[in-house]
Amino acid sequence: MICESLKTCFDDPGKFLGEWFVLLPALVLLLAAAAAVVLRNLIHATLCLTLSFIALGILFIALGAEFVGFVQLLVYVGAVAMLIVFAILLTRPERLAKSDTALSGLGPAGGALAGFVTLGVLLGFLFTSPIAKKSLPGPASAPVAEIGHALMGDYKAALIVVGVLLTAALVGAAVLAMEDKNS
Amino acid sequence: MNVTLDGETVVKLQPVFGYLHRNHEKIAEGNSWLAAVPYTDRLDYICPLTNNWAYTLAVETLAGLEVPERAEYIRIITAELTRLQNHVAFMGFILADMGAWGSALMYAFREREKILDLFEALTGARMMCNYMRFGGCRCDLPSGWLESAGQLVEGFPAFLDEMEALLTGNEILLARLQGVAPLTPERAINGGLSGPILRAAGVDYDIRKVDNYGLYSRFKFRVPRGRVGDCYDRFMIRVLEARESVEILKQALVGIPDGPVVNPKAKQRGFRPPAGEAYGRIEGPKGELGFYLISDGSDRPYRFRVRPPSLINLTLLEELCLGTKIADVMVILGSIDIVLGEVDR
Amino acid sequence: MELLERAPVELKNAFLRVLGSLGVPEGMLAILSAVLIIGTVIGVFLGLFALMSVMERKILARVQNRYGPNRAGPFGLFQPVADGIKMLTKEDLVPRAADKVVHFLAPVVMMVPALLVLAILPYGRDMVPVELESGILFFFAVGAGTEVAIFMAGWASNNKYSVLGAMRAIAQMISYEIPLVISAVTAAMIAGSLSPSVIVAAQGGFAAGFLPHWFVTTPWGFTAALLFYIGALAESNRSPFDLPEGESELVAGHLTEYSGFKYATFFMAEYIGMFAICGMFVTLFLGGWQAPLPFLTVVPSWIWFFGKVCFVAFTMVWVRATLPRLRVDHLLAFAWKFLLPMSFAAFLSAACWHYAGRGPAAWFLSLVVVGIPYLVLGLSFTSRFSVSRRTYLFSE
Amino acid sequence: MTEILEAIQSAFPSADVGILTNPSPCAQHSLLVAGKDALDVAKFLRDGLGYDFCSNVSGVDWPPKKVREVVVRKETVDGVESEVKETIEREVPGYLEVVYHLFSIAKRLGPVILRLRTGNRSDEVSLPSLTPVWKSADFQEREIYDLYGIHFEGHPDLRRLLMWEEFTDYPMRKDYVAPDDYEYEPTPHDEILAKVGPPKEVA
Amino acid sequence: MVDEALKADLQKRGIFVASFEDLYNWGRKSSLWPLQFGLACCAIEMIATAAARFDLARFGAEVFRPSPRQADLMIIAGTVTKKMAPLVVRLYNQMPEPKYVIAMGACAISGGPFKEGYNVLKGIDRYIPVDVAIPGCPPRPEALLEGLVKLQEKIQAQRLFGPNRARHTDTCEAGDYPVPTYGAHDLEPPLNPQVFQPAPARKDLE
Amino acid sequence: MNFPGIGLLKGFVVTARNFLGSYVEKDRLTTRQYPEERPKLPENSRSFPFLVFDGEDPEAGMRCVACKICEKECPPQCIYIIQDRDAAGKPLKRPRIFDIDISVCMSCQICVEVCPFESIRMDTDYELSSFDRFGSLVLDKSKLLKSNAYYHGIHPTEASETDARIEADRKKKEAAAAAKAEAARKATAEKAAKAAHPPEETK
Repeated sequence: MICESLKTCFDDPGKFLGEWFVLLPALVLLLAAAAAVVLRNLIHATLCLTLSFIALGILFIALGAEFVGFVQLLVYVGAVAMLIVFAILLTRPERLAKSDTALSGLGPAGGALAGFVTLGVLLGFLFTSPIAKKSLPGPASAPVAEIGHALMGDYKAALIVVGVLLTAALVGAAVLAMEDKNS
Repeated sequence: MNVTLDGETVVKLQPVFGYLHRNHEKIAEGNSWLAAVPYTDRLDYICPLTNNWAYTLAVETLAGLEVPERAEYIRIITAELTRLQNHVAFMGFILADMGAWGSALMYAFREREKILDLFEALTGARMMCNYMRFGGCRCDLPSGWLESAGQLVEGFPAFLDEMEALLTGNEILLARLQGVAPLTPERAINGGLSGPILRAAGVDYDIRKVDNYGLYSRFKFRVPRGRVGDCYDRFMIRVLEARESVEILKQALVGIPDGPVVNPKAKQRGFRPPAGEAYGRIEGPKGELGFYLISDGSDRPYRFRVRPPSLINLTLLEELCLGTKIADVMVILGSIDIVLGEVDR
Repeated sequence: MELLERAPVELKNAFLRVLGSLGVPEGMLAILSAVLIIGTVIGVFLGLFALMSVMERKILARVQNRYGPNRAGPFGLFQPVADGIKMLTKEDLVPRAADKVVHFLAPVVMMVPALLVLAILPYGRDMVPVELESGILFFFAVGAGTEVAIFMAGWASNNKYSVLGAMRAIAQMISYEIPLVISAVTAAMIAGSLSPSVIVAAQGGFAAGFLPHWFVTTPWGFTAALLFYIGALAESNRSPFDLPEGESELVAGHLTEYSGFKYATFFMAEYIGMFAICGMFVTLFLGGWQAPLPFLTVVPSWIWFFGKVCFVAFTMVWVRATLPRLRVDHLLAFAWKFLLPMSFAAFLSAACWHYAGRGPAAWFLSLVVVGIPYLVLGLSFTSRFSVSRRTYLFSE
Repeated sequence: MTEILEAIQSAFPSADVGILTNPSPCAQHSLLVAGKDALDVAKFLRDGLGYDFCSNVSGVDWPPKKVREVVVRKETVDGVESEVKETIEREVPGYLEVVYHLFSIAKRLGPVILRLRTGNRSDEVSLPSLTPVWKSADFQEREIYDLYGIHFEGHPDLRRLLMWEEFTDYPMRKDYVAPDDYEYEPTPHDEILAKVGPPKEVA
Repeated sequence: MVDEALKADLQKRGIFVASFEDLYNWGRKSSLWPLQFGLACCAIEMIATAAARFDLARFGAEVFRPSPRQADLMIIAGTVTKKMAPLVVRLYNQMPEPKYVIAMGACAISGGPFKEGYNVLKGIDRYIPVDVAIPGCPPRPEALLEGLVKLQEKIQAQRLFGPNRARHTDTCEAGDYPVPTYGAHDLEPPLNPQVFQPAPARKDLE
Repeated sequence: MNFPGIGLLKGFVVTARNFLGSYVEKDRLTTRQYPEERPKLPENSRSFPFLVFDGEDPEAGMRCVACKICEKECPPQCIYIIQDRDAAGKPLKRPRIFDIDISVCMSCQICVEVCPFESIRMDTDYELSSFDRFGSLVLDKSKLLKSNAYYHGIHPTEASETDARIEADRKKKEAAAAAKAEAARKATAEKAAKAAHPPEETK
């Protein structure tokens, strides 16, 4: 098998790379996600989470969803992960050393149980959902322009609603922050 | 400096001194009166000549010595040149504290070099001049010195204009200096602040005008003072003072009389002032620089005390810094304009 | 000239043809071609970095009336070589309290995005290493990785200055990324594509026979270019936005604990990142590889591109030589209260320009649309910080 | 100076204040105030007389010294009154002194010199702190505490200023002996030669 | 290693041979980044040296690094007090090898004019090895440049192997110098005998 | 109220002017390329002390008489003098050892001022850095002694003044000696005369 893959590697590197380009990020994604759950060190866990975000973005790209992949990277790696980091750092690192949370009494067993329950629920929905019954479409890239037209055309109502919602949230956040300053 | 922070805001600040405590006072008490002069150079090592003057003034007060007129003029010229270079260096340093990549500092040092050239031509050393003596100055001006000093003074306003174009209108600088650490006149007086900081707080007090030491009463100059007392005022007061110093220099370079430069009655080696004590002070570039001397009639000072403006100007540092951002601390410290050699002595 | 224009590509093709005639399989050739392109691009940028590191010091020196490095080699041009030799052979210290793995990984992570973003820049006519439809997006998405690296560096050093520096860096980069992206979007919007080569193509041609159609010549483009420039300064942590490295307050920020080769890597990544963002700036607003005057089109396009990049880099050094550092709260306020609204104004202005027909009327309209917000925001922003002229009392 | 003394005495009839004359030509005489009255006098000087600026605070050490005095005594020997000159050696006890130089900013007056004296030179001498009156005395009093070992009562933050906390000596006192880390001298002075004997190899 | 004679011979014929050692030394000497750290009077002269008139940058040595981790050269400019000495030694320890020390000015070399002070360290060479000592109080900027050139010559002459090889290639020597602590009367210990090796006093006194 | 941004632009203009000016204006490129271009030091410039000798032979022409005034007056005490003695142990008027530790010297010039024999003067050589603090920074007599011609080379005005003063002193001394000799001669002559004519007087 190794011989075979080596052969493909030599004959058609594009195909060979293409396969690994999908498999590798997926593997990294899983491992990093697992590490993010298992690691005791909060910052390490966050870094692993970031890694899994990156891997997910690459996976999207490999699957042809370029736009989604980049947005995933930009938003999750660039903003969400950094916000998590900020939140951790602002809550005083000395307290992080002994992370005595309410759940820690339950031990790893509780965590594992919660994880498996979530996984089960997700899988259940996945298999019962009608989408899963459809056959997978072939890899097709969605051009950016099309996405744009779709957003501005078919889904413009949804876009506006989301926009208004986000604005309201932003204003709310600003108001909250201001009150905090005054008090 | 120990700073306690909440996020980026200062909640407690305790300056720690002594890292440059060189036992100036103790050494001076073990040496002759004359030997203390070169040590005063090293107090505030940016402006040695004013330190010389303060010490010799205190000794002259103690011993009741007269100073010839020409020597007084030379003292005023060198002191004002010192003030110029100190204020110019201050502008550069405060910019460096603000993180500008050195251009202002380099321009300041470019001009400072010219002043140092004058000092070297006069006294033989760039920084540690060791120039003034009891009852006068060590040596007379070399030939051509007045002309080159005149040239420098002529060109100086143009340089100040350039610095102001670079700095005083700059929005970033304004935003970083204005409104930072304002000070009321009452607090400033009670805190013992002196010099440009005191005047920036709006107090009209310049020892050159109050004590009329030297021959300052002969010169026409103005004393600028601020209204708000924040870092920007402290900055601007120095710019304006530098311009006034240029005015004084112009008058002094024209009016300098001929004559001896040292009182022939003053004995330098083995100088023994009568027993007693005296406090002499001048308006140094950084504030009130005073020397408190006690003589027991012997050839060495019994007590030699420096009133260091830099140390006492720091008294209110904590008060000024509370509630500001950590980046402001450096700027506030810069705006007070301290020299560690004088803080710790 | 034509030959020179195509020289890089033709050289590569010729080399590959030779290899192909030697019986190297097709797939392998494709990989080799990619490797060649990557090697060239990285090589060129490393060379630029080396040149820049000495030119920056020389320019700063000249601004400060001195010579700058001039002893190592002719005109001091070998200075970066000396620096490189020294850095490579320097002892690599890792603080005892540091998180060793993360400490090691940070410079690597820093280097990756800096190199990746080079892939989508159009270096000349038909010279884009990777033709991506959403190239601009790729640029910003990958660029976000530097934040992770800076955070890793700051945190792993386990030094209070480093952590503080890293936090500042992240806050700053997140805040400035938004106006940066929005001002970049204006160009994409007018060109109608997120692909860098299309954007460059849209800036081709000359108005009235000599005025290039670069976006920077329009009111909205000028505003957006300025905003992008400021954002780029902040993203590459350059003065006056070098707070993370604020020497007078924070030692060297997140780099405090790095020595030797790791520090060199960081340094290199920062400079290459800076070049990349300069390249983006050139692509978006300065017409990429387009020549500035019609008769100059004979000069190869890639020379124009790199010339413009070097010019932008020079202005960055100039800025560094002039301005003091901002304070952290001013910095954030500036991003959110001035840059962000201004970038929206530029956005709106671009739309006006487009719908008003891109003529003189459109020019005027878009000028008004950016001018008024500028004045209003500028004045309110400056008065907010009580910036005012003062008068001083004098007593005789 | 005498007006100030009179003003003080009229404000605080019980206060122990006197004038110490200065023989130097400058004639900057000073007010010698007892420690117990110092705070009141200082407040009066600031609020009543306008001396709002405390410029300089110095410590002075006066170690005990032997004074030779010529005392003239009248003696009546055998009904004949005669003056007998006698030299007696008297030991003057040492004391530490703190000197405050005060100025008035508004009235442009000064200096008024205020002296406080301790009773002896032991390690636990104390004086009232004038920092509550003049904030500017803060660092200077700390410095005097550091270098002379005078404890200032009522000082808000009395710690060593210039030397490190672990340091135990008071180096500005006249009898302080510096640690014997004398500079290695490539060519010793005669006196050092005499002290250390013939030159030896320094390890 | 190229034979010196051969090298000279080749150079005469227009062929320049640079051994690895020379290149390494050249790199080190042309890129001496000083630590941004000044103590007293001499620090002002150090800034003046970096400023326009004298321009330290010409030697590639203007990159004043605020962090000891990136610095190669420690210019001890000014009086080292006993209170400061432990911090100086710690900073020195934090610098990565190869590292050099210039003692600028009388105070740094020997305590200078302040050597009689109770809080003044009588020369920084009591705790850390000094490569070049520049006398003067303060030395002129030219003197500092001259000291720097001297240091460059010293680096250029260093050998990587053999008996007289450069100090930092000698792994036997401990990298960490003991940091003195504050004692009740003085620093403890008052000097590091491994570093401080004064020449014997003059013999011709008697 | 200014148009926002003008202040920044002014700053950019200043730096740009300096950048461009550095290529054309002399005053905007003030660097002296030190090892090649040496500064022209002003005449008063000083670095470290040296000893002046007259004539050719340093030992013979040495002006120093080992009076040790400079050693005593030197503020940092960096001068070490041991007087020479002849075989019988009688002090000679010249130093056997005259060392100056320039690693301590603060270039204050006080030794020059106090020297009554015009023998110690300030040098202008500043390129004295060394790898070895103990070896080359302690200047002994052989390194310190420099000829009067050298002195004239570095401080022409001061040196000629000194020479004139020495000359005047010498003349005065000679005149005094001559006068003394004359007086002595007269005295002896008188004595002789007295001796010659004792009878007249006794008469």
